[in-house]
Amino acid sequence: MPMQAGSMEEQFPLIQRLNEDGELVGELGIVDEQGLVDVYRSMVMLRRFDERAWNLQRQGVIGTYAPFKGQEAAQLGAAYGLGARDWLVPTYRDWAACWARGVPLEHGLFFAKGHPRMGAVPEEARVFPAQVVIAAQTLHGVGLAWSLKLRREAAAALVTFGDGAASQGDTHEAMNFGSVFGVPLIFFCENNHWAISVPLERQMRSETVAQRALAYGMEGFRVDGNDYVAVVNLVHDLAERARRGEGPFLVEAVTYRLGAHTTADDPTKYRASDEEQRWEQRDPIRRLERFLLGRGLLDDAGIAEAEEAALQEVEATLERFRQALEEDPAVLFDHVYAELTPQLAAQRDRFVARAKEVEH
Amino acid sequence: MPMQAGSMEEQFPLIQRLNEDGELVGELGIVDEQGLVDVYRSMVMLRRFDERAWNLQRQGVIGTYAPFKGQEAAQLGAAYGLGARDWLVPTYRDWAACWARGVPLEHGLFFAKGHPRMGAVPEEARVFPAQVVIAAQTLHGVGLAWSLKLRREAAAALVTFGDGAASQGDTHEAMNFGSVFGVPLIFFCENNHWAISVPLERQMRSETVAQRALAYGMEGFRVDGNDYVAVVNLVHDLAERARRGEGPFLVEAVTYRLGAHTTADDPTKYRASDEEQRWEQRDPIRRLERFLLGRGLLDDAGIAEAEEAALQEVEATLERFRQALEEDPAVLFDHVYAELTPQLAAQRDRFVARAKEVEH
Amino acid sequence: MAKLTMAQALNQALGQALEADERVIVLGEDVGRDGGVFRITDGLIDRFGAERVIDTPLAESGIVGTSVGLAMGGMRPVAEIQFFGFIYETMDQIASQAARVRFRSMGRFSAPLVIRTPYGGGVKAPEIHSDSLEALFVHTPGIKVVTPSNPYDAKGLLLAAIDDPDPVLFLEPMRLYRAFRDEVPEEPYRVPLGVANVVRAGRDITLIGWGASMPVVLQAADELVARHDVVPEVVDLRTLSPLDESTIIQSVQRTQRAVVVHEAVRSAGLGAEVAALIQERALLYLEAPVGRVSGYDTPYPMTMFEDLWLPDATQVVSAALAALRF
Amino acid sequence: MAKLTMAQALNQALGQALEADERVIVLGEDVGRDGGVFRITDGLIDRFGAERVIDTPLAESGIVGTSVGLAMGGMRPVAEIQFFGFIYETMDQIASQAARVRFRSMGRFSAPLVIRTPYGGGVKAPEIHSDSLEALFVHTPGIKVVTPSNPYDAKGLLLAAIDDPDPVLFLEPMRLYRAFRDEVPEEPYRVPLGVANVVRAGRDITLIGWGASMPVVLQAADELVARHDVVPEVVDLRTLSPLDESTIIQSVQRTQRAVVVHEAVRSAGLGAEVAALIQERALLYLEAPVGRVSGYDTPYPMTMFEDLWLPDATQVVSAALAALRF
Ligand SMILES: Cc1ncc(C[n+]2csc(CCOP(=O)(O)OP(=O)(O)O)c2C)c(N)n1
Ligand SMILES: Cc1ncc(C[n+]2csc(CCOP(=O)(O)OP(=O)(O)O)c2C)c(N)n1
Ligand SMILES: [Mg+2]
Ligand SMILES: [Mg+2]
Repeated sequence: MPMQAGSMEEQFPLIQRLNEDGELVGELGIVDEQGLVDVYRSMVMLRRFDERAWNLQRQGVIGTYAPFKGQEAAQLGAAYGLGARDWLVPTYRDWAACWARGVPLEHGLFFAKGHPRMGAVPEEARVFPAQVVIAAQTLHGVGLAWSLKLRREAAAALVTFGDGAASQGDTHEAMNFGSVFGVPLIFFCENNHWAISVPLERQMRSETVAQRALAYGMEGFRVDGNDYVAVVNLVHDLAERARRGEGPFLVEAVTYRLGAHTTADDPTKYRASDEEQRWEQRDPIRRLERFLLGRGLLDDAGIAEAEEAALQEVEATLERFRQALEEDPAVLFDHVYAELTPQLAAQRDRFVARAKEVEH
Repeated sequence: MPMQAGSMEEQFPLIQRLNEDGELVGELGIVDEQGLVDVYRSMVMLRRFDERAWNLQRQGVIGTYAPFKGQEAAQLGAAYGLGARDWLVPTYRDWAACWARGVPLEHGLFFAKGHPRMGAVPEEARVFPAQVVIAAQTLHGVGLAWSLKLRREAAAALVTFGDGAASQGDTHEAMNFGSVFGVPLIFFCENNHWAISVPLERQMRSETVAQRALAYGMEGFRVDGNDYVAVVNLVHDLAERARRGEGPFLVEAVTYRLGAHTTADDPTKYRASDEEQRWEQRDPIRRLERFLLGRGLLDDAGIAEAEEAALQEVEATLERFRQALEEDPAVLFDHVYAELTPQLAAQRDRFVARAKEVEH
Repeated sequence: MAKLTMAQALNQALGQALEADERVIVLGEDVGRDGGVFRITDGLIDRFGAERVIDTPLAESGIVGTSVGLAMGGMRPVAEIQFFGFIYETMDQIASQAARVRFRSMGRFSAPLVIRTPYGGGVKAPEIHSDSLEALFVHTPGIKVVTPSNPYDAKGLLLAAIDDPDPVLFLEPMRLYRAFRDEVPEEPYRVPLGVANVVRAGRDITLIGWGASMPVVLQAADELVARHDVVPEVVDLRTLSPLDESTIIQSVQRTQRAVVVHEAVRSAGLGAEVAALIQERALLYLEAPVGRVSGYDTPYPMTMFEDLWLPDATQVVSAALAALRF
Repeated sequence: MAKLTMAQALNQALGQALEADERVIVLGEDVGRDGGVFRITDGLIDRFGAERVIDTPLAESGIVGTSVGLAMGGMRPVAEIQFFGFIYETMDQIASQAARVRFRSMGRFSAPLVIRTPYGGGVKAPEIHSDSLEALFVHTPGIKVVTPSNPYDAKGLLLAAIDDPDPVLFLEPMRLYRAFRDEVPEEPYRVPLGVANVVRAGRDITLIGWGASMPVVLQAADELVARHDVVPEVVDLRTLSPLDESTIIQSVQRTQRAVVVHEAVRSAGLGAEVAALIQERALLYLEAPVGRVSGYDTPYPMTMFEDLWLPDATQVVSAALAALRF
């Protein structure tokens, strides 16, 4: 008898440690209570940044911006679950995860601004530049993890992608290559239930993303993506196992895109507000806040202080962003190849001359 | 707990009705004994054709040819399991299946010859032209089946592809689209264990192809591809269910490429002869022969007669092939677009003039 | 007659095609409830239902590959690729499949599908969203390539493309979707494929453009007339494959000079083909080299600097004057 | 010095690259035990093991996409695409990924990978196995395109490509793999990228070709000398992107005539770029239009008729004579 659809949610139960009411329903594992306060403060800062970026687009300071609101726990859990020498291969909505791995937040603004520095990840950050072609990075993640294995580095990688990205051929090829070559990689799907206007259930007939793992003889996991404690512990375990050669793994972090797809999008056209409200209840920040309040690790003063610190940090980010705006446009020619070709050298000269003309 | 690898062969047990010794281990189902004699005779003819095509390449009469030796039961089972109004979307090794659906066998030679008529499937045959880009046709199968559904035709389609093709992104996208739109299609994988020199276990880490169905909330089946009775009954049932709107389905027909990948290939470089010998024992023709002999439906005279008829049919095919060789080369320009563009009209004239020159 | 933007004209054309022919369906990412990220399919799902206006999973090869099967199965799919830069994901299904079905089957099958996609720069879109890749498809026999530069042509060319028995790649300059309005007749009409448009008759030089570049070319033409006393002939190619060679050649034989303008990268762009053609068929008429005003040989730039990177009217004017003073 | 076929020269180059640099790995379909369908990787798996000479699953985007990640991770992957016609499957990973990594990251990352692939016609291969698609990649900034026409160049260019800090598409004319032998030094050497080869100095006309077309061009050159008293200069481009423009222009400035020869489809082929360049930079020297001898604007034909379809020396001679008599 063939396997019947319908049992997958049981086969891949949702892993949870902190429930919607902020009650601990599992162990804290690798996190300690004080660490959770820091994570809470980071989340608050990231949320404020995200809102601010939205407004900057509205003011015309930056171009299209894709908010990560609602996905902070998934992204920070993924980032902090990794070890110091592990790598992150992000998608375009992962500024929280990138930040946690050492990429300054202004890169999110560079990206939206179309600033040449958008992908100029700091040397010390083990993070790939974000790119927008849906799912292409899943293969880069496999290749990177494979290079770690070939070079006998005791490190793993984690590649993020969306629920929509799971439909792309590249994702399939990545999972197949990854499992055939046994690379130290975590496929981390941020299932936020929407690919622009297309809901999960019209993206795939399967109940879960996690069950895709079965196609590749890979282990798959479904985790509450709004539960930082569950995500960070799961990623931590899997990264360790990946480093031991047991990878790859597929993780489906079940979360929700609380905002619009991007600043160019209007979700009221295609989704019901009661769905949004239901997910507002599951907001990852609120959940952590409740837990911390309940444990006496946070109080009103602490919340206010977190907000205050967040605003300062966001201001500092904006300041760094503004200072980076003085950029020489000729840089467009300098990184096409390692060396300027004769054609590009000549074109660069023409471009510079013209840029000067336009200035005047 | 995530699903552990290792249980898939149990979850997708090999469906068999006629075992390796030609003993009936299930019901005959939709086939009757006399029909099986006809199928046996067809298989013999197809085997002789396949051998003959190989020799024609060796003699320089045709170019690269991909033999289907060993896959006759899978292909005829797939073809005869379909109803009269159903469609076949084949890959490049499916001349047996195509023939059973009304495409004259010389098309296999046209294909190997690079004859413009290779894909000129007869009007009445509901068969797509073979194409060589691995897995591209899986999407055409989905589209075709979708068109049947949209036009409310009570018909289904079956698309064939290899075990290697299962690794392509297109196959994933096809299975996902197919299941999301509920199209009346059978994904029919001829798992012949090799993709040129790459064995199944290096193509994928999963134990079976059938389990890929789990990724799409689709029903999957593993059938003995060298057992005509099992294949034809399974396809018959699934085609009926597909026409009722229960599709799509994934069928893995477990078979073996008894010959080389193509006439350009030398399998002794990469595979062990004892593996080949093991599979020779499972030859689909031999198996059917044993069954028929055991039932008294065939005797030595019947075998000799089948061989005789086969040779005649193959000769007739060759004769039709030879007669088709007089083809006007200018036809290359006539089916680029429905109408000749001005450029192509001018180029056609130049081409014709040159072809005349070369002739002299 | 109503004054419509190109976006509205395209939307109207799609609605009329869906209405006129049951075989027509529209499919792609977000084309349904959302009406497409540029709202070109807005409202169609309400009028024609989710069976004919279809949100697909996120997979371009899937979209075009199933469209090939749909077309071979007798439908007339109009597929949307959300941005031209993502066409790479489905190059095989376009170039080796859709474009070869007729050839491969000696006419037994064909794949009459339309692939619509927004392209071109100037709207500050993210990476890979603004590329002009038309040359790749002009180099691909078996598919036609069409691009309108105004609302009137947009509607007429799209309806002609949907009628066409062969696959058509239909490139929509996204910068022009809402840039201006034209008088657009309400009733369906066709602008024939394969025919360039002499937008302005002239005598001194031929300016050749298409799609997103046309406003730049026209602005340059205005300047040439107003400030330099040069009267250019302006040709909008409209169909890029097959090229309307005779219109190009006849014009240049009269004007004896030409400048071709495109946003795409310079090397091996369509401008090269136009220049090669002209020197091939009208060398003795040429008083100056055919000029090319184009993008540079870099990836489409990060948008902070796209305005500097894109061809503008000043460059076209300079190129024209250079040709005149050669 | 040993006389090697191009296949042997390439095999030697790969072996030497694997030997010299631990970061080099070879991957693709059937490149391991089978040694590749053209045996270019023959024996490498025995010498370097299955960890460095890797049979991949059947998925071109997978091959190139993982190679991008491998290269970004510090390796030097040499990927094989079994036939150039299948490159479409991985266009995104080439054009939008490999070719943009450096640009996207402002030099923080790069993707120094080599994609080797057999191409060109004349060996009676099935559909989609013989296409010449170089123009698509010359139109793609960020990747270099290289094609040898003889065993000596094949080895030297391949080693240079593997050294190169940028992605290189390395096109191997399959008709020439075993067509003839050259003296090929045993020790590793490099033929620099970006430099065309003036194969024969001449005076009357410049014949420009590359890769698979070179034997045709050379045969035509012989005929021109022997039968028509015409002494052509012959240029083998070798690197198609970036083009060695100055070699082309300097030659044509002397000879004042040119014919460019390629197997690819004519419209928007690389021949157009070469012709456009020449008229742009050397119009006043030109005594005749730059001629193009190329494939026709049809899909690569079914092989029964490929010999009629492919450019041959007779056509090149005619084009040269037409230019001389213009
Ligand atoms: C290949 C490709 N196709 C289409 C797009 C346009 N696009 C950008 S985001 C998006 C939806 C992605 O959904 P998902 O993968 O779920 O990620 P999310 O945006 O929800 O984080 C689409 C269709 C793209 N960037 N790349
Ligand atoms: C896209 C693509 N890549 C590579 C090839 C070359 N090729 C032809 S057949 C083949 C192996 C196919 O294996 P499988 O799918 O198992 O089918 P089989 O040949 O065993 O019937 C390969 C790699 C191709 N035709 N198309
Ligand atoms: Mg999503
Ligand atoms: Mg196989």
